[in-house]
Order: sequence, then structure tokens, then C-alpha cells
Amino acid sequence: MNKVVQNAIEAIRGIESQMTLMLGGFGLCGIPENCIAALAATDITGLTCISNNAGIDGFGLGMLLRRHQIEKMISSYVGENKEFERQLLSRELEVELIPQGTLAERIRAGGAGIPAFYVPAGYGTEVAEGKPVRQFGDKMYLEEQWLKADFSIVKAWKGDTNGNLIYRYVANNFNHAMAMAGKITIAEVEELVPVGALEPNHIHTPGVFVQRIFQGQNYEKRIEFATTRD
Amino acid sequence: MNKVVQNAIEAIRGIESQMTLMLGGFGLCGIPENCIAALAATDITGLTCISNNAGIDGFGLGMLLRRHQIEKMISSYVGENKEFERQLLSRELEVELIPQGTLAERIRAGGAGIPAFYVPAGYGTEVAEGKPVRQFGDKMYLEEQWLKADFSIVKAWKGDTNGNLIYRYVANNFNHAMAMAGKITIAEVEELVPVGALEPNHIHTPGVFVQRIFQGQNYEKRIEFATTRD
Amino acid sequence: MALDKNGIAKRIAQELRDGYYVNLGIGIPTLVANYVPPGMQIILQSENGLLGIGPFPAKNEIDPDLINAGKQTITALPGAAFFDSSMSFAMIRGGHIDLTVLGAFEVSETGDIASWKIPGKLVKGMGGAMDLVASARNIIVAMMHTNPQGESKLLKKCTLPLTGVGVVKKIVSDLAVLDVTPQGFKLLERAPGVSVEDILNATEGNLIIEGDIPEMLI
Amino acid sequence: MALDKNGIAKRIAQELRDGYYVNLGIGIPTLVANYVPPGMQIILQSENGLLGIGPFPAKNEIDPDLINAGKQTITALPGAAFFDSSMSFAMIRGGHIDLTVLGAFEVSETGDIASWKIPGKLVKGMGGAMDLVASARNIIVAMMHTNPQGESKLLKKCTLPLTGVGVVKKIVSDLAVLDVTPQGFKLLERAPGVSVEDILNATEGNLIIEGDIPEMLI
Repeated sequence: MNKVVQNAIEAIRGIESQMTLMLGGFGLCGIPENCIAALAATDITGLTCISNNAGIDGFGLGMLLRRHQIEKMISSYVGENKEFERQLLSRELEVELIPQGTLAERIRAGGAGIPAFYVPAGYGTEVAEGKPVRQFGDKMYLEEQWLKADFSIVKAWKGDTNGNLIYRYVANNFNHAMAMAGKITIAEVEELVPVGALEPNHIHTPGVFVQRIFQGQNYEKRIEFATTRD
Repeated sequence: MNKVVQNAIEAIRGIESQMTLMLGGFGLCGIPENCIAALAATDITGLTCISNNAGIDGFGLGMLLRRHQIEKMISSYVGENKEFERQLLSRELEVELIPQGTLAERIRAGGAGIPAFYVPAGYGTEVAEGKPVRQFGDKMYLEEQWLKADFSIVKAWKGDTNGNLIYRYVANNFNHAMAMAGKITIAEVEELVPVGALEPNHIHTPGVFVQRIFQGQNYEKRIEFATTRD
Repeated sequence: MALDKNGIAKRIAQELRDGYYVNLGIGIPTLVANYVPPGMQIILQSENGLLGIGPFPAKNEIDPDLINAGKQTITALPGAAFFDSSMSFAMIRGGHIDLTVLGAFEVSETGDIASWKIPGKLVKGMGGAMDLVASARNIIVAMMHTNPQGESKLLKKCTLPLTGVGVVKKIVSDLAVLDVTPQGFKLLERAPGVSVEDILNATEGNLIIEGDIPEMLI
Repeated sequence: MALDKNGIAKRIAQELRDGYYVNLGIGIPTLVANYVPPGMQIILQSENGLLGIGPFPAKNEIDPDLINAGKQTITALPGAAFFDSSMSFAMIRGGHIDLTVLGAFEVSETGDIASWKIPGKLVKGMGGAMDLVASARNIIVAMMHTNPQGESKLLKKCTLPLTGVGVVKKIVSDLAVLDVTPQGFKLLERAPGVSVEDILNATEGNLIIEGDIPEMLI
């Protein structure tokens, strides 16, 4: 078994135009910086990207947007990005907005083999359009279906060569569920360690979900809104 | 906020006859020994117990069975218990058998506010009787509904006074999902520590799910099948 | 005198109870954290994966892996827990959060809320708002009673795309505290110096006024 | 000569590939772990919450918090991961386990399997068997070809309550290796010294015999 690849270029091998990708992160927190940069250096286009947000101008998924590599975004919130707005208004880009919790659960369901389930979020709103509605108890619910991806690209803090992952603080966010839902899951980590170096009781994402892993480089970890009490 | 109670007797206050309880553990591993013993010292009867297994004669849920406190078991596997068999054959006890993964997911769904979902397990078997069947892709699925409990009783390794829990090895099993699904969740822990003593990145069950917590005593941690390579 | 943003936050803080798990939305709701009564323990949830939000960090404490749902840098209190997004919304959807406070463009007398989309303006997305309003056991909306043009935002029927239907339980505006009841907005308290008539004039939806309406104690 | 239990396990071990995640059921399947080819890394899942089952413990290593799905004490290998039951079956249901090996009372020529309940005998429950057979990408059944009375357990139709419908892909019995195909049991290999006729006689379901059937290499 060898899941270890040398770098992002090797990791993204097999990703092709028109594929569906999941990319972890919330805002710029916990995004797979190395793989995004590697994708931005390819000619791959027509991507459907499932990601809670769409990066900012020139960083994160903004790097792929700038190069018109994304055809469709599936997200819960897409502010903070002028190029995104421009492409949206000019209809170069399609956007599907999904309530954040429904998005997270649809991704988990994709990984957990659950094709459909019911949630209350969005009932009676435009999100409900075209979705079966059902009452349980005295409450109304929408039927939602799983989401899967050709490739999931996630970022973790530490990982071992078996693919076990540990995230740091809120940099987990969508990474864990997305790792479960990729046909092939690529994990980039700040620190790649040998098996035995991680405490098995502390693993967030078991290695069974990860097919490729590498130690990333030069993480910028940009901050969108530095807010201090000083 | 004070979730800390002194002992199992205080912890189980409010549990009444005819209630539905969830009890963590797989076999005798990770069972809430203190609370089970405390329940066995009460006159509470007619309980519906959701637990993967039913203990052994005289230990674990076997203690409640012996005193005829359980009316119905909802489990995936109930071997290893003669008194259980006797009560089942004499129809003193009702048993509902559920595939283990479906049981775990129904419990998680109860905690996660998902009233129903689809799984392939049990399609075409007697488990499917009375359940809606649906095709997704080329595969058939059963509709399964959430499970909830009046009280969930779980056992963890370490816990803090905010109710955050960490399990040890496979003693987690059903405890985590059950902690999510109780109207009131009681956690007994081997070691109760002040807030700040647990690394927030290592928490398995966030404290929001736990209403009462105490440090248990005299854990026996019996082993069903001691198997060695010697 | 109508309340300012901090006044609204202060009044909402009176709804807190010891041990509550609370999710505070962006804007006025965030300010509620500044007015937690002394001695009371409130645990704040951030839907991007944290229970136990602490104060904003000192400059030298800033950590890019520690942000809130508004993407601001934050700290975590002792006894905090981190988790992934599916777990975070399991908490929310499962009804484990005691109180959600969020802003709104409009609320209807039947408890509908519009808070995420204005036709003609660029749509940024609903984030977690639809999940929060559909699932919270208890929702308080923090809002201005009228828009800058003086038009009521407490309506018979929302005009903007909805975030949720029949979900709002209570409103704290710059003018009043109101319950949303099956009969409409029930006036509970007036802002200091604001008259019942002022509130009536500022409320398009059905306003229920029973007996003397006390002034808020702030 | 028909294979014994270890022989069946040895033959099944030939189906393993480097890097496979494998769930081994109780009984003969457990023995497969003893025959993993040297140099090949197989990660064994225990559905009670472990990836990376190691050998049984030495006497002084026994830990009550470390058992397998058969409730036997075990060890965990370096690089193991622990998790809860809902995550464990998310793995199984989501198709992340490469191979499941389990026993059976009966298998039908259409891939149905009966393995958990015998009417008239006390029912202990299906445990995780229904989840495993309904979800695994690849299922091998390890079984005796006939019961002690010599009656075939590879049937046209199962007579016992089912565990799953149309799920079995391959069978390794004491007499043969067979694929389950849309046309029925396709004979692939004979146990050493066992004739095609022996297998034909022991198989009630439709047996497809094409060309020369080689002996197993064990």
C-alpha cells in the first residue's frame, strides 16, 4: 500500500475537465492551498466545484475562477469575490446555493452510502423548489440527496502514511465530510508522519477514506478578517 | 451551568417506568456500569432499552433483565444471555432486531434531526417488512426512521465539567451516537476533569449533547472472550 | 428613544439563561456576547465547528485556524470543543442549541423571516441561516423596526425571498419586544420613551396590544 | 480432498490485494488474516470501531477496551484508527471497504445469502451482517459446500430467512471456487483431488462448467 505522493502535481493526476470536485475549507480556513495552486497551473476547465465558499480574488478558488476553470459552484455562501460576481452576472459561471447544514449533510451522506434523507432547512423557501416535501410529526421536511465527487481535495494538519488525518481547530470544517465523499480523495497535510506517530484515539478522518496524501509546502493561511480585542 | 452530579443514583433521577432508554456499549465494552447498577437497584419497570446487545447473565443489561425491568429490547445481536433467552421464549420480553449499521445510523439521525433516510441493509429480507422501498440508481433501499430516547446513558473514558467526552479505543462504539439522541443524556466517565484539561481538538462528543456527568466508580470492565496469542 | 444596536443586544441578553448554548448571527446578534450577565455561563457555538467561542484575540494570539462563521479571528475558551461541519449542523438541526439570535430584513406576523436575498442585488448565499431558523428551539430576531425610509419591516407577509416559514418566536427591535403568536405580533415591551402608538405606526402586521405595555428595563 | 477450514481461508487469502481494506466475519473468515501473503499490507476493519486489527494480544496485553466484533480481545497495529459505530457503518455502507468475507448457511444461484436465522432455533440477531452484505463492493462467502447430512448449501433458492438479496459475488467452499453470475454458479476451481462431478453432485443450484476446471493452487 502506498498512498504517499510527492507533491500536489502528482496528487491531482487524473483530474480532468468537466469533473466534479469537492474542496474543503470555510472561507480561506482549511483550504487545500497546494492542490488549488497546482490545478490553477493546468488547462483543466469546466469543473463543478463543491465548496462552502469560492475563495477571494486571486486566492483559494479565486485562482481557478480567474482562469475560468470553474463552470459551476455548489456552495452556501459566495461573497468576498469580485471576479466571482462578474462571472455570475455575465452568466459565465453557474451557481447552486445550498443551505450550509444541508450541504454538509449531503456530502456526509455521499460518503456514508445514504442516497436521500429529510431535513427541515429551506422548507417553504426557494430552496424547496422541485424537492419532495414530507411531514414528520408536526414539522415539514425536504428530501435531499447525497453529493459525491470524482475527486475530493482536503487539507489536514497532520496525516500519516495510512491516510489517517487530524485537523487543527476550525480548519476541519468541510474537510472531514468531503474526505468521505470522493471517489478518490486527496489529502494535503502540513505534517506527514509515519504510521504509529498519531494517537489512534485522536484520528478525525480514518485513512480508509484517503487514497493519496502528501506534505504540502509554503502554506499562506491567509486571514480574511483579522479582528482583535486590542 | 452545572452538569456535574455526584453519582449514578443522582444521575438517573427522572427515569421512570415505561420510558425509552439508550445504553451505550458493544458487548460489555464501554457499557455504563454504574448507571446500570443504579437502575437495577430501583423499582423502575417496563423499560424499552435501545442497546446493541443485552449484556450477559447477571452483568450489564443482564442485571435489569434478571429483575424483569425491561419490556422491550431494540438491538442488533442478543446472544450470550440465558435469562434473556428464557424471557424471550416465554414472551415476557419483546425484541426488535435491527441491522447494526442501521441501528447506529437511526440513532445518529435522532440526534442530528433527520427524521428518515434510506439504506440498502435489509432490502429483500424480513427487516424490510412494512418499510417503504425505493430505488436510487440501480440499487434498492429501505426507508428507515430516526430513533430517540427519553434518556441516553453513555460511558466515556474522560469527560470535563462542560460535558465534553473522550472515549478509549473501541469502547466508543454506540456511545457517541447515543449521546446525541437522548432528550437527556447522562455520561459516566472514568475520569472527570475540569474544563481546560482536555485538548479541544481531541473531543469525540461535544458537551452540548450531555446534560449530566459524573465520575463512575469500581469499573469491572469484564471481558467476554479473552483471546490471546500465547 | 429608540434603542441603538447595543441597546438591542443588551435587551436580548436578558433572554439568556445559565447554561444556554447559543448561536449568534453576524451583526447586532454578535454584540449580545458583550452583555452576558456576570456569573452566567453561556456557551457560544460557531457553525464552522466550535463550541466555546472566547473574546477576540490579542494581536499576538491571532490564529488563521481559529475563525468564527463571519470569518473573523477569534479565541476558544477552556472547555471548548472543535468538530466538523456535518457534526455542527447535526447539533443545530437536532435542536441541541438552546437559542439562535439572528438579523432579518423582514419578519411576517406568522413568523416567516426574510434575511438572505434581495432581488436585483447580488446574491451571496444563505450560509447557515436556513438551517438555523428551521431547527432552533428558540429564535430571537434582532432588527430595526423600520427601514431607513420609515417603512415597517414587521409585515403581514414578507415581500422578500424567505429564509424560513413560521419559525420566528420573538423579536427585539429598536422600538419593542414582541412575541410572534398565532394571532400576530404581540407587544410585550416598549423601548424607553417609545409610545405604543409609535410602535403601532411602525408595524404593518397585526399588532396585539393587551393591557399596559411596560417599558423595557435596560 | 475437500479443504479444511484453514484451506478455505488460505484460498480466500489469494483474493487479497495490497492496500485492501477488509472486513472478516466470525469463523472461517477470521482465519484469512493468518494467510496474508508476506509483504502485502491489508488493513482489517472491525465494525465495532477499528481500522487496523493486529494479532491477538499476549496475556499481559489484554485490554477490555480493545475487542473485535466477535468480542474477542485483540490488538491494534501502528497506524490504526478508532471511531464510533455510526462512522464505522458509514465506511461500510459508503462502499469504502474493498472486501468482505463472511460465512453463510445457504447461498442461492442468484447471489442471495442466508446466514443469520434458523426458524425454530433461538434468534440471536443479524449484528452487522445485513449492512455488510448490502454494501460491500466485493463479497466472498466462505462455507462448506454441503451440510453434515450431505445436502447442498448452494441452492436454486435459499430456504432460510435471507440476510441479503443478490449480493454474493464469489464463494470459496471446501470443494470449489465459484463466481455467482446472472446464469448461476460458475465453477472456477476445484479443491485438490475433488472432481467436477463431486462438485456437481454437491450443488443444487445451476452449476456452469465451461472448459477444463483447474485445481486450486494452494
